[in-house]
Amino acid sequence: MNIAIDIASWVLLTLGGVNLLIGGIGVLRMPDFYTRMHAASLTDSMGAILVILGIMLQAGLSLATVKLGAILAFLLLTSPTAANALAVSALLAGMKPRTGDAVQRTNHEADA
Amino acid sequence: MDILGLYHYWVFAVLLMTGFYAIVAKPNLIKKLIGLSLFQSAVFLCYITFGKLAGGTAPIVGKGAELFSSPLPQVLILTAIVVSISTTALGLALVLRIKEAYGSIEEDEIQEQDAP
Amino acid sequence: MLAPHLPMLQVVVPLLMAPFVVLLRPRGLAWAAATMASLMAFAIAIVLALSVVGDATLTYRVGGWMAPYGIELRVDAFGALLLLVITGASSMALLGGQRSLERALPPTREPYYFSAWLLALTGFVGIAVSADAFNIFVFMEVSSLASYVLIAGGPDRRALSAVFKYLIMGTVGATFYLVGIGLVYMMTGTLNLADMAGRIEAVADTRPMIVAAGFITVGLALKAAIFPLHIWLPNAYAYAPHVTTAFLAACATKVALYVLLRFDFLILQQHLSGHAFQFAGYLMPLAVLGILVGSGVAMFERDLKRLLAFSSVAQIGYMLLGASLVSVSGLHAAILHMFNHALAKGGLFLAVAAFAAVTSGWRLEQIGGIARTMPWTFAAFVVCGLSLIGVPGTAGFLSKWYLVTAALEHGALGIALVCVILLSSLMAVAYVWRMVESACFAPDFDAETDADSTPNRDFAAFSHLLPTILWIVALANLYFGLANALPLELAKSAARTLLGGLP
Amino acid sequence: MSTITLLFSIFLLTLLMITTMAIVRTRNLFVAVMLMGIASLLIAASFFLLDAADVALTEAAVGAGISTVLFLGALALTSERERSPSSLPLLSLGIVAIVALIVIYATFDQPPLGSPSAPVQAHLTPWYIESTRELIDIPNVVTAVLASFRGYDTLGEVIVVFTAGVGVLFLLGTGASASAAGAPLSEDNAGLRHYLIPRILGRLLIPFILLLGFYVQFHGEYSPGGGFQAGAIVAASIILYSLLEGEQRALLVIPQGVLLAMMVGGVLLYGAVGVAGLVLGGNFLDYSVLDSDPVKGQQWGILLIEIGIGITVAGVLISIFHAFASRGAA
Repeated sequence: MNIAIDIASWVLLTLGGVNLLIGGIGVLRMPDFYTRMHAASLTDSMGAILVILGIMLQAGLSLATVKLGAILAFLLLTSPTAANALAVSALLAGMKPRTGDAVQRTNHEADA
Repeated sequence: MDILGLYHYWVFAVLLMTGFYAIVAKPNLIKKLIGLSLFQSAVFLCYITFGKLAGGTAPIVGKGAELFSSPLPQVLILTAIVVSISTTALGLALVLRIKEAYGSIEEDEIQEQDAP
Repeated sequence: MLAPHLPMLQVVVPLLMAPFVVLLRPRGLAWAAATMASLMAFAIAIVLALSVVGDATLTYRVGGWMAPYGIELRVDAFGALLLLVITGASSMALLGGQRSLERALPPTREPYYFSAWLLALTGFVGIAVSADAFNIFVFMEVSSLASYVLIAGGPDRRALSAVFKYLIMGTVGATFYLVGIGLVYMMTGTLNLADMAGRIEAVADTRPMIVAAGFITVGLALKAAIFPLHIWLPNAYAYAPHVTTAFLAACATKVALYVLLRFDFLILQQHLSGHAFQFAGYLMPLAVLGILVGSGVAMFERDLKRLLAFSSVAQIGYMLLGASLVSVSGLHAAILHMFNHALAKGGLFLAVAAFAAVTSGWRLEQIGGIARTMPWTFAAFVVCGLSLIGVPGTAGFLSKWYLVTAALEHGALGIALVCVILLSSLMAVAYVWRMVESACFAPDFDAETDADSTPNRDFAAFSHLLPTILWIVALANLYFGLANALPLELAKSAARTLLGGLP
Repeated sequence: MSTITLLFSIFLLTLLMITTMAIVRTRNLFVAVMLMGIASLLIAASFFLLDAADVALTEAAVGAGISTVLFLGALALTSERERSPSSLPLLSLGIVAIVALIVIYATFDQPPLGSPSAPVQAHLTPWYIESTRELIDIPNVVTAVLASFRGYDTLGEVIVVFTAGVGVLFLLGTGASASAAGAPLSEDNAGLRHYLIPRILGRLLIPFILLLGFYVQFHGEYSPGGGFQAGAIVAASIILYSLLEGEQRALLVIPQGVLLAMMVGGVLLYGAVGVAGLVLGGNFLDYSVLDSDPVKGQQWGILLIEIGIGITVAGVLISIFHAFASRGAA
């Protein structure tokens, strides 16, 4: 039983780690603000959720698990909201999503 | 292991001087305050590091642990953090007043305006 | 019943009055409350000074905890002398400065200003009575933050940029000090000064200790405005409200110097080999340069307050010079000079506050003819000026005399130092004369012809309290020049304590 | 500290160094402030690894929270970009490098990380831990040292916070006049009106943040936390409220007068506990005379002064925020 839980938890942790890594690479490599936000959301959602679930399995039935649950709930509420606020303010500030041939240009801006 | 044990202090030295560099070399007043906060954070790191005891835990008695890291440096740093944020707040308030009075927050431009 | 609690009450009285003062809205009430608290603190300081005469030391355990574990307060002769200076300066400046401040501050800000005043007072006395290295840091920050507020109350926008510079340098100084005591704490495991002095021997010549000594000295030198690190001082003093300047000039840098001397002599000096030499070797040239540069700049300065501020840099040089001789007589002179200089400089700045009530500014040509307008105030100004020069019969003479005597114990070097002191005294004669000259003989300053000043003959702003206080200070300058048993005794005992280790 | 933790801590510190370099190098102050938040979190994480849970909590609340808000408030009123300097300050670089080398040189005689024979561990620490068990009987030794053994330092700390509050109000005014309490709420100043989702969610979260604040306040004797952290958290929730609903509404909820009373009241509560010790025959800040049982007395004293700290800190931080925000509105 213990081994099963251990395996499950490590699978979750590893998957979460992979998601975090992909999200990190995405933030660096994506061409413009909105696509980068998309990549960043991966770390928030899949990355963090899987890691916390993995730790919850490790912690077993204890106060720590309850706290982790609270953190999870908090994260699920705040990170989409923060992303929304960020995107709305970007849009209000006049930042347009790049489409088509504009990608080439933004690459230069990203390097600068 | 010994070298690894000193790494924290080296980071302290580097942070301390990075902050100090921002204070002395940057003409922007807000940047100076940012440097000041980094400078003070470095000291916090130094104190907390030498309070750490190998194999110890956070000094909260009654969980069955017997070895505790020293509480005193932590108490000192709690106070120092508060002092640091207070200084920052006062400094920023000053920056706002300076901006209103001079229209600039760059040290050299302010000095030019002050020169008779 | 209260007697054993006096060292604590010294801090608690202004500390608890400060929050009250913020709430006092009607005009003048905040001033009255602050003055009352300050006078109470002054009274406590006098009682404390009388009770430590003759090498006595009062200690107090805050919270009832024993010394290295809890925080200990300790009042010895040195501390008591400093307490007299701090509380006396605060009381005199507040008593004399009511009208001047009322003019400088809008009514809504008044309560905050006086609260900050009491907080600065709390910080200064907190440092003076504390026997715990970290506690000194905390109160140093209280006093610094409050001083920034007091200076920023100045009418000129240059006050703001001066305060910002002070804030940066002051915080860097305090943080250097924090790094220094951190390293000492790391090596000794204690923060209590007496305990530190006892445990430092075992680790005396390790590298962290030497670096710690460096950090502590540089940090406190920044706060004390010792020569190359003095650049924050002239503008901060010049653009602060006059009464603030009178208060801070009398005690702010001296408190930092007090901590520096206590640290260097009680803890580092006797236990680090060669430290006595390092202390003298590094600080004596700085002291000499500070004396000469400060006096030299003052001779050519045209702004009255900046002139006096540069003269302060020189006077701090004197105190440091006395200390860097590392002898009982040298320290005695240095400590006595702290007291006497506070009397002279405080009086001079108060006089500037009085002048400013009727003149349009305080550049030298703007005070032209002031001797005819306000002869009594001017006479008091001259007395304090003479004391600053060190004319026999004034308080300033005595400390310079002791300084010269102490220097002469050092042979050829001593003679060179005496030459420096004499030269700088001549410079002081020159700059004091320039002030007197423009006040007596220059034509009345005509504000209308001056573009950047507004005519201002506002006699209503000039209360009778200020000249009275001014004369009390001036007479004190004379009195302590003739019969100065108390400060002399305290300074002597302080010097003995500093060189003899803790009793 | 196991080797893994040590390596992880070294990794965090390396990241921290890179972040600080970036902070100093960047010309965009907004970026610098954001990076400051990251640096604070990295430091907080390092503190946690070094067993300093209380300090980590404070650093996170102050460094990443309050200080970021203050810096952003100041940036909104000044400018976001730093002008490029005329020349590379080689002299400063030289001095800085030399001092850094001196400090590093000093480390070679220092007791390495975690050494049990280091004076810090050997001299005072055992006494504090023993006495906390015997004389105060609360689990969190940090709280015991902070509030009782070195309660005078903490009083000084509260005074520093109070001084900062007084100073900011002196410099910037209370802000009450600028936003004219009682005037009809204008649409312009109504907070995040374009942002429906954050606004609704923020309202939802505020009670929980307050709850967390009270938990940290009253559980500080048992777990990391205490008055300062609680004050900062409570202040954060009120600041969040005023970001969502606008300055004026926040000032209607907690008016300027109440904030001032909080600033003053907390300090006076702390001072009163100290004076009570003096009146009841002990020394200043001696809590053991507060109750017939000295241990109980200590616990009462710690509880009361922690409340005092919390009230003052919350009052000061909210006042400072309003002072900054009202400058922007004026």
